[in-house]
Amino acid sequence: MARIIPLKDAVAEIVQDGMTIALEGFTHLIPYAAGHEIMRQGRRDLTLVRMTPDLIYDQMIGMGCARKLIFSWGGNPGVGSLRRLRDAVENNWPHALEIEEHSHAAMANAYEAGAAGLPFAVFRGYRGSDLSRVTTTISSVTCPYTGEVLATVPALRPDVAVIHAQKASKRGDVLIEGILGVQKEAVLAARHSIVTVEEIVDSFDGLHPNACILPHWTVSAIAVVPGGAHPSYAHGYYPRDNSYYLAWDKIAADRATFREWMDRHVINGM
Amino acid sequence: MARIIPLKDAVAEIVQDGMTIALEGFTHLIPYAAGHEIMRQGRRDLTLVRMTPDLIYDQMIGMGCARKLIFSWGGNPGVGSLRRLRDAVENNWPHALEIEEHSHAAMANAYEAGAAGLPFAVFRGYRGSDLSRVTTTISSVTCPYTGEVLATVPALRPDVAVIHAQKASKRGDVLIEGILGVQKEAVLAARHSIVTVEEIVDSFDGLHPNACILPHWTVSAIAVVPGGAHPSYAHGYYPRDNSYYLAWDKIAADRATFREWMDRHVINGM
Amino acid sequence: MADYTAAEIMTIAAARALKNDDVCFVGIGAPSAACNLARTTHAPDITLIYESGTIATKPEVLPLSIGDGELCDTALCTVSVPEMFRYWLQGGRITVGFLGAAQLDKFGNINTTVVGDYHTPKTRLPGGGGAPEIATCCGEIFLTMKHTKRGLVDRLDFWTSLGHGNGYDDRLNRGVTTKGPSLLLTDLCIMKPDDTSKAFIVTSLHPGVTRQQVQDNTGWDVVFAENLAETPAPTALELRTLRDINARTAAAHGRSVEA
Amino acid sequence: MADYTAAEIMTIAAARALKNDDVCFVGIGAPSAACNLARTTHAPDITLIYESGTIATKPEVLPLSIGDGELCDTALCTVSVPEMFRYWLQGGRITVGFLGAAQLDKFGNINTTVVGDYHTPKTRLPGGGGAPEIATCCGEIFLTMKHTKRGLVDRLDFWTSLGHGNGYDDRLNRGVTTKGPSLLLTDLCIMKPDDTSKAFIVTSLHPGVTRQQVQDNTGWDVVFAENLAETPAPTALELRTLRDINARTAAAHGRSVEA
Repeated sequence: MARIIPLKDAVAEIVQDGMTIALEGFTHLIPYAAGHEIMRQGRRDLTLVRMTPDLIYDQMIGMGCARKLIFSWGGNPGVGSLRRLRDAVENNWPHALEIEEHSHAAMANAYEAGAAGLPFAVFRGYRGSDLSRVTTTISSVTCPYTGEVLATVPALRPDVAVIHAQKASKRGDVLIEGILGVQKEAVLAARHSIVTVEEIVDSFDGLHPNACILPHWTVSAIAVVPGGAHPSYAHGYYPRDNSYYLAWDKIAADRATFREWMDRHVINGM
Repeated sequence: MARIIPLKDAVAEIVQDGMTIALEGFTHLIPYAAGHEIMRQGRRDLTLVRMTPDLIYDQMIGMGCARKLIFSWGGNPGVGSLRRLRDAVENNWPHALEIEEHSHAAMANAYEAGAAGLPFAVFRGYRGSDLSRVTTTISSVTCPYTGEVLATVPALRPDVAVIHAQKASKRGDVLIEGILGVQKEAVLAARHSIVTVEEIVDSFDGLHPNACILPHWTVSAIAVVPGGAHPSYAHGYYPRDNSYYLAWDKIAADRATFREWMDRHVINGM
Repeated sequence: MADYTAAEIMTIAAARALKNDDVCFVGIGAPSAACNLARTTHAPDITLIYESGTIATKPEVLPLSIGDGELCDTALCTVSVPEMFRYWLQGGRITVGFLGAAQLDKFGNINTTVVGDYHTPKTRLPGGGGAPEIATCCGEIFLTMKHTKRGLVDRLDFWTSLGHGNGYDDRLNRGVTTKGPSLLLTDLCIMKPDDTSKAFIVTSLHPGVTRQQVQDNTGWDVVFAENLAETPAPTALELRTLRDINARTAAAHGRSVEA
Repeated sequence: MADYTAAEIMTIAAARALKNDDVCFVGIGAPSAACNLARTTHAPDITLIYESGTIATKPEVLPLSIGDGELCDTALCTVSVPEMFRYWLQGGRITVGFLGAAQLDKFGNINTTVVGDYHTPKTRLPGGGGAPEIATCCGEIFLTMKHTKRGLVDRLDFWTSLGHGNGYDDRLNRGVTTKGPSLLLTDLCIMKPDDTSKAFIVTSLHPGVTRQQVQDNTGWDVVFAENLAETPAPTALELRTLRDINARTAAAHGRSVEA
């Protein structure tokens, strides 16, 4: 049953060192506030899972929260690469980072299989790609009817899924609108979930019958954090802060500048 | 590209004898008018595919349109069994009917795999059920990671999918709202599709961003047939005609009564 | 019988077994009546899910089919049928699956497919629908059916969906880790599986029902629990609520409703 | 160069290759500019699909990322990312996949993963994202990239996504039946695969560009088509439309846009 509690308590109760956690949101509704709280609480040794590691994972990797990253594209969209991610992979700074690299199709199908309670996902993938040579979890199955060999990846079943959504009802049902990404699948595939929302509303009566809603009994904790997706955007609330993304490239380019900025804006910022 | 043409022409152009056709709609939006037109045009030797064969398939089977039925539950919901279906299976009237029987989960996954361009579907199914003994297309694959043996069924790829929907835009995009069943998957899995709609509207601007819409380039033909789902219902237009369903049991119970009713109300009715 | 029917006490006994935080996969007929009775009496927060994709639905009228309009109108949301079977059923989110049955054996295996041989059946039944996967993916299974010799048989002609299989650890040995049938409610009595053999034993007789009456209407040799109880008669609230639901339903569907 | 930039003619040449009834999977950067230029000039009915699930979107401003808000606001509908990859990409509904590349070889294989060894890379690139499956599931692939020796290399350090593999029938022999790379547009020229070897040959030089200039900026021995053409210069309409798009985009994103 979804309890509506402060973000600080939700993260403290649910996110522990060494866990596999997924902060999802495909450019839209990226749970920055929750990610910052995880960093403030100094979580370590995490396996971070995310299709498109964005600034939030660049920050968490740079702050030494992550032992491993499972991803399919790691960049600063429209700007360049993720400086802290590159520093970790190329120079093992702040420490070595194990990576498990997939394609978007593989991770989308892996979340879907996780939500569907299956142990693996099947898709027509990786044909002619070296990814299947370097990523050891990629395997295959043969179609019993046509003999076609299709790629498989293990289902993604994170310990914790963290997403941001527009609204929650008083009872704790969660509404996600616009670009949905893999947020529903991540929550359903995970053992626990934290959802930060822009606001609480009385109920979802009168909403479109096929809107994307997570019932309260599929969510562990909800925290009301208006602006919780900034600098990414929340459809119907605020636009993407492109200047933050543009400015990040310089901030993250230098280790000292990065560390100093994070201390001022994130660790002691709140 | 979806052409908006009369139902008669759409059926005449697209539905041929011997084809595998799926008329889907899960109690909601069942394409009765299109089914009746197929009967009026005297199509034969069809393989009918439908999760829940309803009165429409009872009528088509009784009129001798079908050679084979692929289904997962065949009954008159809340009333009883399908008399014509039973007569065909138990007494080969009007002629023998081959059946391929599955569970709902199997067919839902088979349509999904068809829409996803895969040759088979994988799901945790048929455990301890005799269906896997009598339905020869049921097989299995082993998870490369856990060793779990999971059921497979061939993907459903009908020659034609026929559905009813609330609206089409002038350009031929199709909106389905309410209980969605497997209608989107059936259309995407099929080579051709006929969509009957309640009305044409200028555009779908202002609709919920995550409403279920089939773009015009995924639909072969659209026909405007208000009431085209009667006696099933169309969310937002008209309720289910329960009395038709209740009356059907007696009509279909006797071969002569059935044939006479069909001639009067369907074959010569229009 | 007192001032209530056998069908009414079956539905009421079934409703009593449901809890406020259950997430229930609801079949048509008696299961639907029981779940909605529970929702409008002691379990207002119970989540009812119908196969058609309607989640947390609150129908005022019992649906004639799992896809009735009111189910969607009153639902929290309605998802596609593939998603319903992949994320909600197979994803292990359903605590109780409520199934009816045409034929049932003492281990809770169900036949809704054929009477006689599959390929040349004496009677062709509607088929399993969602049952084969409901029976194995839900946390546990409640069964409701009219208590007749024709229904409760010693040997099924066809296993549409799995109960406890051949008993003892057969279900587990087939790799199915969910609980399976844990409760059978008929219009004569309540049965539960024996802890060891997993065969149904009668744990409670409805008021006025005798052991002989149960045995006369059962196709297998009935075992009665040592501490055989009597099912508490329906309370005025339970009866009135059930009859309101049935009255609204009969009016809406233009005929009387059997449960 | 006349009164347009190399990047502009690349984008314009790319836009010209798109048809009115194409269903296009659009990558970020030059692909996005080309597709929206086509949509606002000769192909008003073209369907643009971005990986984030936005179908038939009509952005006024070029998105900084595949999930920008305007893509959803102007789309016919927005589906989940799993559905985008399963039904729309893998379902074979995309006629043209538009990819950029960090490194490309003469067979259209792409590397956007690493420079140097995978496990101890000199430069770690963003990764393939949707490319491995876009490259094999779309009807055909158009490529756009800046024409540099660093980009067009003889041997890739890593095959992120498949073009024509090792040439000739290698793609088909790997079971991939879609056409693969059929067009490479750079800021110097247009290339197409040779019918037999499937290696890129230069079919058209942009105005003012010499053969030597192309060879000097290409990491493999360039082959020029016998009937080597000259890319028609941008028309006033093409140039004005592209510059309007870029101006609106620069204003919206608060900086100048490179294509």
